[in-house]
Amino acid sequence: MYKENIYLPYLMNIERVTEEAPFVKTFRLKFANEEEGKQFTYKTGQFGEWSVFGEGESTFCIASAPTREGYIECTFRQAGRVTSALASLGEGDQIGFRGPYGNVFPIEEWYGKSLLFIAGGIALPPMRSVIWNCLDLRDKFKDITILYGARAVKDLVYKQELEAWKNMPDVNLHLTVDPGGETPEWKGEVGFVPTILDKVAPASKDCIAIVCGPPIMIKFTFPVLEKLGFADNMVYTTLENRMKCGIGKCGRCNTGSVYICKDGPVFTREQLKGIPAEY
Amino acid sequence: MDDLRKKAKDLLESQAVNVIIGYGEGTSGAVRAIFPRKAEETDKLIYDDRCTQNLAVYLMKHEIKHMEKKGIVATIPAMRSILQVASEYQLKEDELVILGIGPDGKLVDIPGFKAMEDYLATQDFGIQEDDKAILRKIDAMSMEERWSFWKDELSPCFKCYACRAACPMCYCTRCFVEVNTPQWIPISANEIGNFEWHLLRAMHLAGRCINCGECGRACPLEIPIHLLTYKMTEDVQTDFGVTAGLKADMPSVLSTYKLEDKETFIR
Amino acid sequence: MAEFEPRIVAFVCNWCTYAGADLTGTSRIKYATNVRIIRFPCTGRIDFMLLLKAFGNGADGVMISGCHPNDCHYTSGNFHARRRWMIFRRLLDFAGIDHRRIIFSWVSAAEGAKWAQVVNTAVEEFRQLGPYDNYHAASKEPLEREVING
Amino acid sequence: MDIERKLIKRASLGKLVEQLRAEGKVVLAPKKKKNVVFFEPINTIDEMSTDYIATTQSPKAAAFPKSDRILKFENGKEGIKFEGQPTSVYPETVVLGLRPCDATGFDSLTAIFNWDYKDQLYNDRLAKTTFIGISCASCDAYCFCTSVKGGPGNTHGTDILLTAVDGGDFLAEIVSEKGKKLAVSGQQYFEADSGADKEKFLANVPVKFDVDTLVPKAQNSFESPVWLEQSLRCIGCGACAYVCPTCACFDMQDETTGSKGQRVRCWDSCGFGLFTLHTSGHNPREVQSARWRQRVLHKFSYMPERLNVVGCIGCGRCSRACPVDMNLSEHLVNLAEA
Repeated sequence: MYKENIYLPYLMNIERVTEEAPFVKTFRLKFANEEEGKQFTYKTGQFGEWSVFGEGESTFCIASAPTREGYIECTFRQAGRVTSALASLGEGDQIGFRGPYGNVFPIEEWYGKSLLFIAGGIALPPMRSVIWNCLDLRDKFKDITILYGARAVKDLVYKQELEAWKNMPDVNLHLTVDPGGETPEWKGEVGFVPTILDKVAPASKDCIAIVCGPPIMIKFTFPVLEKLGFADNMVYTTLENRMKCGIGKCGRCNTGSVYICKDGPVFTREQLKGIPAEY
Repeated sequence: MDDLRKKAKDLLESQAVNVIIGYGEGTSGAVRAIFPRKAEETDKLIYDDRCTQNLAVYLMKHEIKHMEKKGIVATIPAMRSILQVASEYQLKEDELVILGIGPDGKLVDIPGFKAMEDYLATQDFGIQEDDKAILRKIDAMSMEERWSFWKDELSPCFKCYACRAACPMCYCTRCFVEVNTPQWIPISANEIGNFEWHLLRAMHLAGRCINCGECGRACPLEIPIHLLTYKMTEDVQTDFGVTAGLKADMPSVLSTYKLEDKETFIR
Repeated sequence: MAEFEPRIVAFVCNWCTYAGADLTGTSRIKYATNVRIIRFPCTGRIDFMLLLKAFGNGADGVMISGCHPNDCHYTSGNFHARRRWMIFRRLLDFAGIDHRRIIFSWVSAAEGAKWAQVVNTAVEEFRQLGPYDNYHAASKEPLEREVING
Repeated sequence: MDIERKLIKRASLGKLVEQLRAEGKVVLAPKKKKNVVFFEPINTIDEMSTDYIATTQSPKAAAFPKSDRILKFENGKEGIKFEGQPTSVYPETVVLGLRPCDATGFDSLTAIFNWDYKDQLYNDRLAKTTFIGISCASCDAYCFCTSVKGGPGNTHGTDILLTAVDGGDFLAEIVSEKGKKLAVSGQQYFEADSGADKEKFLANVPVKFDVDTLVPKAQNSFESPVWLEQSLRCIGCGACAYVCPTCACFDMQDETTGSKGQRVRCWDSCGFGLFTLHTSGHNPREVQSARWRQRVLHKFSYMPERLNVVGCIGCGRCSRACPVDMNLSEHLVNLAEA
């Protein structure tokens, strides 16, 4: 007999709610049961099933860095049934969390190298976990470059953290918004992420690129990286597909024989080239 | 059958259509839908008594919709489905060539929607006698008996949605059971959820169902769900004098009204 | 034994019956307290699904009320609703769902007294019919059976 | 464990059922309603139908019901309380009359439900279930168990396998510890083996394709045009998946009344258009051909590759249930010969 019901979530208390952008919020969460919190560990890149009791579960990444202990965070956009219910909650409310699931960004393998983060829109949250994790281990890496773009200035998430990264002398931050999305005060770039990447042209020598964004952005970013000399095994991304269980049973997230929930969500471009594109 | 094959062949050869939606031999004596796209494949087309599936359902299917010009082997229920769906602005006349099949199994010349309307006007298409008999039997039951009858019939339903998939009129890309903010109908197949699903599906077909019976035939558990919509077509006929699927420009029964609509129950 | 008090949900339109019910109150007309009123913009907006939901959530009776014909705030919402109810009522009957537990009425903003009378009559009728046990039993703990039988 | 052969008379089988019921066990057996055969609880053997090739509905619900509670919750003033479904309430169950292919189907389910994370709901139900199979004396055109390494008299997966022999009595093969336990508790009903030749009483199920050839072909067929060709007539319902003894795809849903509710796992099908739809509107399997491919390849490519088991037992239920004659074995033959 198996003792544990693998679908039972942890009960989490919402400690803080941050409005990041229109319809985008970040929750800081603490375990309602402290003991569970002490035993809980995760690594950057992993995801979970977040639930509002009565509405169901939704899949997204853990947006905080494992180097920051005592809480976890998630950032979500209000879109469907569960995220709309989540958005209606506030500090002191409780939600469910199952996880961590999936594989991780192999940060240890990157020690001694430069890092290039490329993110678009609401895809910064999975990246933010990696970025803070790496920044907390800053002396292990050479140059750190962050290129982040959104449709419009108002859609940029983590505005305070963007400010913080801008002020870090050892971080190169490039922000961009799509043409037409700029405001009169906007001091960053204007243009699509691949265009700006081409313009910034970071050196590919000993550099790991981590890319996350909407499919269209990824599609046009990969060729630019190739042009800049990034080998396929130096380019990482994190995929998402619809999931219910998160643990390889419900049958939704596979792309060919690869299960995004178990084999992913983190893949190198080299790995992606070997699997069908059902994502 | 030779007429049918010849006409289908001509249509494909002259590129008047890109595909023919028709019947062919299936497995173990069954008949299945086939989709000849080359002239030589039209030899596989058949038509006989076993060909009961309402092929109009495929006109709404994504892959086939995008084949643009289509020929369709249309029995009377399929013709009615086509007119009904056309009246809901889901079909264009010039994308379709009808290979009409009359009640005698012979090819009928149906050059367009108008001709189809005229042809249908000459045809007789009531509810089949055996189904009618069950309807009258249910009518004669007491309310409690009807409740038990349907509870018993609907209880095995596991919501495979074959009834919906087989219906030419169920073409919504997002059905009301899939609308989830809020979740109206339970996803799990439970007793009351099954009632809600089947009753509301029937309501969504009010004044639109053309009594082809595909929903009941498709059900792998032999639940006679077609009786619900059959009953309703009778009611629509009684109350509003309207029969679905006879005109390509008929306004929908439930999105129109008449001042003189007569009811007896509003206080 | 105390008399059975039916639980009633009333779906009413904002412009006529809701205002009418308001008038019942301001006119100090007493009427049965079994009704929970839910206000809609128009009877045309009252989806038939809601009736089943009301029964599924424990109602013994449902009332639906809106503007008299030709009085609809949106011109024709009540005419559309009327057609829908004509069909739906017959369908419910065919499915063995007790249509006597759904009472329709036209009550205008001026008919405070009529609202009281309609409700009182409805309560009396529902009381005669008793609790809607078979529908409630079917909606209760829908999974218990599956859990036991495996 | 060595298989022990016994004989059980038809009348004794009825008494065995009565004893099992008296012990408080749920006995699920094929029951016929019109032309449809379900596994349903029976009290006496008279309720059981013997007139079926394969039941319409597979016996998978014994361990994986169409709707199953995961947890219950309550939103209260002091926050949310929830508790997982206690599995101790699951009844001891005997499934009587399943086919040898059906019993094998639990291998596929077990492989999925125990892939790294062990699914308690499924395992606890299965642990409480004993399978008394009945060999197939006949088959129809849809059967292809012998093409996927099964057979009409295979004992694998059953706890006791009955084969109707001369005179209507049953040869009872006691296959597992569970079977032995049941046979011991009902020992008065089991008699000495009459030595009947079992093979003589089994259906002859023709081999349609070689699964060892098929699997590698399936693994290289992702881009093949056959998927569109085969699936044009598929209307995208879930009938095949819902009658399938090995389909395990599920959905998880919350159902609430007032402040109380439950989280439920219910069957789902990869054939449904919205199965993989993202909230953004993007759908990785936009068209039916991609969904049909998923269904076939999941069973014949992905499961063999990842879980070391073919996800099909050749019962033919999907093809019998299909409203548009999507015949699986025919398509597999196509694929194997392609």
